[in-house]
Amino acid sequence: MKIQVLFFGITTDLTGKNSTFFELDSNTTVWDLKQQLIAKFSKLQHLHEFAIAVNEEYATDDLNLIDSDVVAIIPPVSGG
Amino acid sequence: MKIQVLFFGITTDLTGKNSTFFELDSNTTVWDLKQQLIAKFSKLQHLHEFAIAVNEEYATDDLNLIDSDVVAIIPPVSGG
Amino acid sequence: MENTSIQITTKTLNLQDCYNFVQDASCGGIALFVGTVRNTTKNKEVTLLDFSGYEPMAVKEMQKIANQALEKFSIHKIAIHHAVGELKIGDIPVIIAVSSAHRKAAFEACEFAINTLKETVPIWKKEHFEDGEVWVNAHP
Amino acid sequence: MENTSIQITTKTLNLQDCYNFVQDASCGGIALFVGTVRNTTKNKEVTLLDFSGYEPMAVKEMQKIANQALEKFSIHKIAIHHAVGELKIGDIPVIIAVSSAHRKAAFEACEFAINTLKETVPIWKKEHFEDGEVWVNAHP
Repeated sequence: MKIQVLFFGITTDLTGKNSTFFELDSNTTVWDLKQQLIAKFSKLQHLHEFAIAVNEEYATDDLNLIDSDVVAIIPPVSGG
Repeated sequence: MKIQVLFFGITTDLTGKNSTFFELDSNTTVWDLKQQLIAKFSKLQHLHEFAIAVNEEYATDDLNLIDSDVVAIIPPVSGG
Repeated sequence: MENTSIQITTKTLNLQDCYNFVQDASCGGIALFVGTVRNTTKNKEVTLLDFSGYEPMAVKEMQKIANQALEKFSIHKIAIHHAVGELKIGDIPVIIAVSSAHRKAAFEACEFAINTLKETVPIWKKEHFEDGEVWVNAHP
Repeated sequence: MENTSIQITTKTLNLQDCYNFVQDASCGGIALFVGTVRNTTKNKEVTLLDFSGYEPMAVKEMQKIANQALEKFSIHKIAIHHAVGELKIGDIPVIIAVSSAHRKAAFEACEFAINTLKETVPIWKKEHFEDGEVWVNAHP
């Protein structure tokens, strides 16, 4: 299955991208994806934490991803 | 000695006055004046409490009044 | 004091004026409170309010509140403006604006100022209804 | 919802617009918070800030905050407006306005909204200095 990954804030600088597509096995969880992202974009390790949103809602690590999901990497927010 | 007394809020309605002059004995305290005011304007008894300001500052009952003081009757405030 | 703006006025109060007074490049947050005239009190319909004050003393008491707020909280500037005269539903009897480097102090000082104003500043309001009028808080 | 006004915009935020949205004849008090760009952070001089957001999700999260505020506190209306793009010192990244019959709820809801916004809404700011720039809160 194929998902889109969006980068925001510092993660656009760390990865050099605003978005990318990932081919994933079925049964991939949010936690699995985080490991794959860090493996592919090693500078993401420098970020001590980031959250994941799936289809514009914050997601927990155990969520199973499905085809066509839009996944956003959410570094610590600083609005306001 | 002679002092001026100013009335505000409901006390203008209860006394029918905005201000008046009082002749007082020396050594009259704020507490003494309150009793004289209630004796002269009996409707002030209907007000369960009022404060006194002397020369634009809140005064305690034990303050001694002096000649030419300007005393204000301050019913419960309701600004804001 | 240059860090405080105190006004009692028969003119319409202006939110932007209060904001402009407190705004400063050193500040990250501004908290404001605007009192407005409600259309009901204790389920009776209010037609208008009449505010009167012991003005020289009221200005002194408002200045004290502003000075205390500057002492108690880490704030930069504070404006306290109060209207007197007849106000209609939706009109503004009071505006308080507070600026500070960090927002918590601004909120605390703003709430302190309006709470204290309602306890100490010699201003009175008379509520007018279809069938009469009453001095608020006086319980005669 | 008709009791909430949520905006993310590249335009200059307007205090009076937020006030006008929440103002109502049933309300006795309006609490407002205005975030402003400070000239320093950790003793370094800021030249400008650049705000960017994941806008559709940010709007959803701001709407959630407004809905939660209406549920948790006895308030009437709430506006949450956030600017994105380049802001200079003194410019306004965020305005929150809350109206209620009684002031305590308005203060509580206003402070709840700005505190929650700073924790959950996917908006990021990059601070620019004379000698570089940094993503705030990211600690890379």
